[in-house]
Amino acid sequence: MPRVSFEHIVKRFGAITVLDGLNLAVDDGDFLVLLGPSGCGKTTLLNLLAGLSDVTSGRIMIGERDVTDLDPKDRRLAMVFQSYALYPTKTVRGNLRFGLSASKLPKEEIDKRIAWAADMLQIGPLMDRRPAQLSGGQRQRVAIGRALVKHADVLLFDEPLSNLDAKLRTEMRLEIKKLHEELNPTVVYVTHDQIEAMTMATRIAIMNGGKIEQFGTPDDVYERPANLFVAGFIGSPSMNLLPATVETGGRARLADGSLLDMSGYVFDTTPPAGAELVVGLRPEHFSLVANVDPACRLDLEIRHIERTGSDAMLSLAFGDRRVVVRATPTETSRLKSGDKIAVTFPKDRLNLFDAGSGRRI
Amino acid sequence: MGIRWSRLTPQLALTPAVAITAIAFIGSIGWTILLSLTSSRRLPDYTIDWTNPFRQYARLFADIGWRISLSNLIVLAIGSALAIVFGFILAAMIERERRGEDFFRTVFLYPLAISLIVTGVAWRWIFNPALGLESFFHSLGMTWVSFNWLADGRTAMYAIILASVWQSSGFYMALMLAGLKAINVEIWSAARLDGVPLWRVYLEIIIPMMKFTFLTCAILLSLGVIKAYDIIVAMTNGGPGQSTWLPAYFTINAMSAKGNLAFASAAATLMLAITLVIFLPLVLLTVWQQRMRKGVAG
Amino acid sequence: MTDFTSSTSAEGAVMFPRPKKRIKGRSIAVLVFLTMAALFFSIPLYVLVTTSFKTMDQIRGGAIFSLPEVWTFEAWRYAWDEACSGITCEGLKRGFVNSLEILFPSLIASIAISAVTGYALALWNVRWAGGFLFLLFLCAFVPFQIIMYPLIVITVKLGIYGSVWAVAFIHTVLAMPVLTLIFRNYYKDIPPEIIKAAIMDNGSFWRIFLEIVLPMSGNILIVVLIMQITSIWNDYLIGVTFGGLGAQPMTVNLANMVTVTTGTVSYNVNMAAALQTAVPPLVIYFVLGKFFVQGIAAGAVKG
Amino acid sequence: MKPHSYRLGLALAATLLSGAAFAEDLVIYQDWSSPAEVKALNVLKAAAEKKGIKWIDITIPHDTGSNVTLLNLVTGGNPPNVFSENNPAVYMDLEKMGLGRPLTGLFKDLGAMDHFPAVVKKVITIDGEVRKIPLGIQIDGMVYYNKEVAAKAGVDPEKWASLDAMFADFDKVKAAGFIPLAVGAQQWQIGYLTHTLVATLGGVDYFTEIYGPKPKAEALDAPVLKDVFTWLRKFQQAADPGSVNRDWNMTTNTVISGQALMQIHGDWMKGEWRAAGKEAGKDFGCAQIPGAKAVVVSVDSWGLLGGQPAAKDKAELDFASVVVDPVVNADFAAAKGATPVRADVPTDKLDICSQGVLDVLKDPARQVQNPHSMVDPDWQASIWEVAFNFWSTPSMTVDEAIASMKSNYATIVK
Repeated sequence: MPRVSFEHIVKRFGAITVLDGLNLAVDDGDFLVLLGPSGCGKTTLLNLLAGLSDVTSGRIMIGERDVTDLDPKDRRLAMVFQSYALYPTKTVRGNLRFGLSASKLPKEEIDKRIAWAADMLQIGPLMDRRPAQLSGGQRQRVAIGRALVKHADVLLFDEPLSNLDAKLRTEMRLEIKKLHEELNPTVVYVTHDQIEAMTMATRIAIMNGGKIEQFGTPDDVYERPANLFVAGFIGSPSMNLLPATVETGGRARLADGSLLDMSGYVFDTTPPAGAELVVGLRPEHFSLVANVDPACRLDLEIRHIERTGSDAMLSLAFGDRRVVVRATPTETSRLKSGDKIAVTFPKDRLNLFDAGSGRRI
Repeated sequence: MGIRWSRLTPQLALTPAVAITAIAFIGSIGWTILLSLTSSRRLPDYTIDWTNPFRQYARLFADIGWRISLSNLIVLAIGSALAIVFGFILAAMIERERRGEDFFRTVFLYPLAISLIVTGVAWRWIFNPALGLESFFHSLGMTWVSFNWLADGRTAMYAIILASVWQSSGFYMALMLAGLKAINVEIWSAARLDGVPLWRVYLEIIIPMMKFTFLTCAILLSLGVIKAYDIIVAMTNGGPGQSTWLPAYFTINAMSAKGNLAFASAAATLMLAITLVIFLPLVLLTVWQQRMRKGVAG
Repeated sequence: MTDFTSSTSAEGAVMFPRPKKRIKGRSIAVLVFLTMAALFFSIPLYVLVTTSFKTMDQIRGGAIFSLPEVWTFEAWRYAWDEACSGITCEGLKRGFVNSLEILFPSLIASIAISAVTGYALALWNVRWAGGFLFLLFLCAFVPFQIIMYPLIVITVKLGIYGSVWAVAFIHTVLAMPVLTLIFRNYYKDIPPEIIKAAIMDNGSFWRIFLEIVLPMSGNILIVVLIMQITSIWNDYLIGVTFGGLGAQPMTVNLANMVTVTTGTVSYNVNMAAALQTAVPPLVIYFVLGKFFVQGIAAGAVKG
Repeated sequence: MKPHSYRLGLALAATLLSGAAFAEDLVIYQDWSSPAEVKALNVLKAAAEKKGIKWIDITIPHDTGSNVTLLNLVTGGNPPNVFSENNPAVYMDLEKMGLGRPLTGLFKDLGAMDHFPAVVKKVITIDGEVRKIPLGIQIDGMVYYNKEVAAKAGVDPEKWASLDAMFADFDKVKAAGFIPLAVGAQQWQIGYLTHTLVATLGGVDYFTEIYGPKPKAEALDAPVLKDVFTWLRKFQQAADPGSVNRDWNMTTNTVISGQALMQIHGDWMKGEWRAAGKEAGKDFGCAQIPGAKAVVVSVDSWGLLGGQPAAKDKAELDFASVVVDPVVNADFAAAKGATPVRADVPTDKLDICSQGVLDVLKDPARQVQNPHSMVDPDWQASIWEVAFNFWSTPSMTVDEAIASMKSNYATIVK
């Protein structure tokens, strides 16, 4: 039974169509991340769900309820905003209480919920402070607390971590994940940060230009990108995408003339000989040591090496393109720019896309 | 050691401002206070009768016109405060409704560009019982309507308030609009999701958030009220009776009609005292607020 | 398993169509209220305009809101050219010229002094800046009446009393504290690094002001310009007190014309005269008003 | 006619000889602006121009909050040469500054002094010197009524022997559909009505006790003051609804146009009547306030600035002599609605109302001066304030009004 579904959503702002016939549904308890570059329509979609703006056509369902025409307050959802949007003139307690005060709950129940949220988010000592007196992380917790106390069916997050520094962001990520596991609400979470998406989501919808490019679990999205956009978008450093031409015998020839063995790849539709492909090779799947029966072996010149401590990124010349390979620092300690090395790629890690449509084949 | 011009030039550049402050403001205030202790009539006479230096003030406190002026000042202040309320309501509506924002803003703001003398002419004409609004309503058969406010000491002040509200609401609207637009849109979204009735959002969230804007408006308003003179001249010239006298009018009247410089100076000195009594707290509050803000931001 | 289809809907077939966006009841209420308020604000202008084009015969008929039966410019011409203020019957045009002669020196002097002072206080290290600012702040609140008489004597001693220069001088004096505060508030948001860099590049106090700071002041200059033009043009009290014999601004002319009536009041002439006095600031406002609001919104005017 | 044209020729010749370049500018500061007043000013202007005087006009209409300027203009080194000013204290101030210009000699030489009525001499003389140029004589409280209205209502204002009789007729006027009494309720008009009532009910001596240079405290306890306020209240109740804030000449117009029967105000109303093309005695009638014990005589007077260079001083004196020239003065007075300041003007220039004024002037025991030319302006302003407050506040009692006069007396006069 889908808990949140968007059906044929069209959203126009004047002449500009932001969303054009979008369909999407997630189950109860899912943690859906809407991921995409800025301007892809993900925040618009979230606002439509929240009821902060109205759809041009289409239908939004939460459970069995058609909420398309409902007021935001009647949709039984709660939201955490990018800027937190805490009420600056109210204390933390006041912020938590304000949203409930309109709900006609008995006072004891309100107090109980506030205490519960304060406890859960460890903001008890801050209850009488005003938002201006809180640090960024504390404000973030209060903002989440304000959403939690409402016991909403669906929790919405709009890039909630983008205003935090890297360390806090990691911490909060874990905490939100933990909260989701404990309380198991349905979550719709908008971000442009793929790490957040990969770490927290149970489902990711990757959006681009108002369309959903792929919808699936983090692993699906990472391992089996549905098209070139997703392949290029997910993963850092991003997947190497190299043009190739299909030859007979389950092989293809790459631009530098080396052969690619596609026997380890499960095709949806096998391409005919002569078809143009794009081969996707993730940097971390390469190996510098000789691999038994690899899909391909490339002999390339090192342009430069970037060591990040835990990893080393080798940037290799591939014609006028680059191929990025991830290796360990030990493997690369003796290498320097200008050296020629051989890298191999395993058969079962290939990603193949139709060069024309960009779709996975 | 040579002269450090880099140090000196800014100080030199400040000379005109310092001179103006020292002579035209501080010196002149002292001068007027000194005059208020004398018995100068049309021309200044700087001898002070030390047996009773405050006689002008004593006279002022006994003067009916001065008492009327003071109570009118309060009435005008309270009445004109409607301009802030009205300005806020208009700004809030424009801000919510966006449609026609440019049009409404322009219409509400244009009276600001018009001099109070013209404002007075226009409103006196509208309040004219024989040819103005009253006769319009009477011609519609609503003969019970009375707009002859300027003719009655009890209502003349309200006519002046109406005209000054008309004149200044737009300005407060512009300030409020700026304040409202500075509010994070996500606050509004949060409040919408919280399902709190709009009036409560304004009352509990938005207005408290804009207290600095309100404070600014209050300061500007009280300044305008204390200085109100032109509109009185243009609308009632103080009448009927002394019913629309204000301290500024009183002071100038004491100088011109009564030919009593010392008395006028005493009235002006008390105007300054009133200003200080009203403003020092407001100013300190503002400074304190700013400190608070900076402290938080820093 | 969740169901997901990412596809555009079949061409033209919109699923779950929604009715054309209707205006909500609250929206209507708000618009109605705003429109009524707009009417309230427009009435005086409407009445001024229509009355100024009516004949006195129609005005005596009493329908204040009716349009002129015959549109006549006679009242406008008369108010501009012939209306009497005492024995001189030159209309408002003399006051108009005076107002212009007052306006320009007042504008230049008040803005120049205040901008330089604000700049010096905001961006240069002046030890007593804090105290002086507080003093200016207090001065901004001083009622004019308490310094009026001494200022009369000062302008007399300067030998300018009764000329446009006296009026301009007083406008400059009275505007200086507020304008200085406004400029200072605006300039203090200029990063001090810019000034430091400019000093390193051998910029002097004046060159930095003219070449760096002034070009950055567009916003605030427009706000101040509008404020000053309207307040100088609309001033009555300073003009009547310091204008003496020949330098009385248009507002004073107008007040004389309308408060001292001639036989039967020529309301059309009064209204035309009032409008003529109001036209210059209104034009300025309609042309530049948008920048004024923007400037306020941009925080140009704080505190 | 002969002397007149002779003089005119002389003036013309002088102008031609001296050339326009030698025309002396005189800055003239005055406060008249109604059509009749302007017409009267133009009489003077034309006559002055014939003497080679260029009239530079500065009109500061009264009651616009700008009275402050005369002494400022003087101290500002930018003073007018001729100024309208009735208050003797201002002349004393000018004298102290060395800017007084006595005219005793001039008027003696012109032979004008002998023809000035006593009241005029009294007004223009300050500290034993003539310091003012008299322009016209007016009586502050006259009844001007519309004869047509009076006929229609069946009343005859000239038959009223007392204020009571006058008020008794008001019902008749109302019944005929007219407003009996037109009033312009502005502070100065009510102030004028008040001192008119003081003269009417109190007579010369009492008037001087209130409005003299040294007001007497006991005068405020006199029962007649109560009568004054009681009558003031009756006038207020009889006033029409449009009276508030109405200018005097607009008020006159309501009588001229036949809406109201009459107005009690200064003689200068006549200027408005004449400007409307009406004739005294035919279209309108003039009468003294019924039962007046004394009448208040206003002598409009202007001053000259002393300490001027010889040429300027001569022009000033020329101007003064123009003003008191019998013919010019008669023309001026006719236009303004005043009565000439000289008793020797040609009688054909006088209308019936002016003749009445001259009759009154023959009896010095029944005349008092306009307070402006006697009293401390501070005290006068305070009386105006009380009177106008009383007028505008129907709930204010006579005793309250007198009490506030007493308290003003205590602070102002001491």
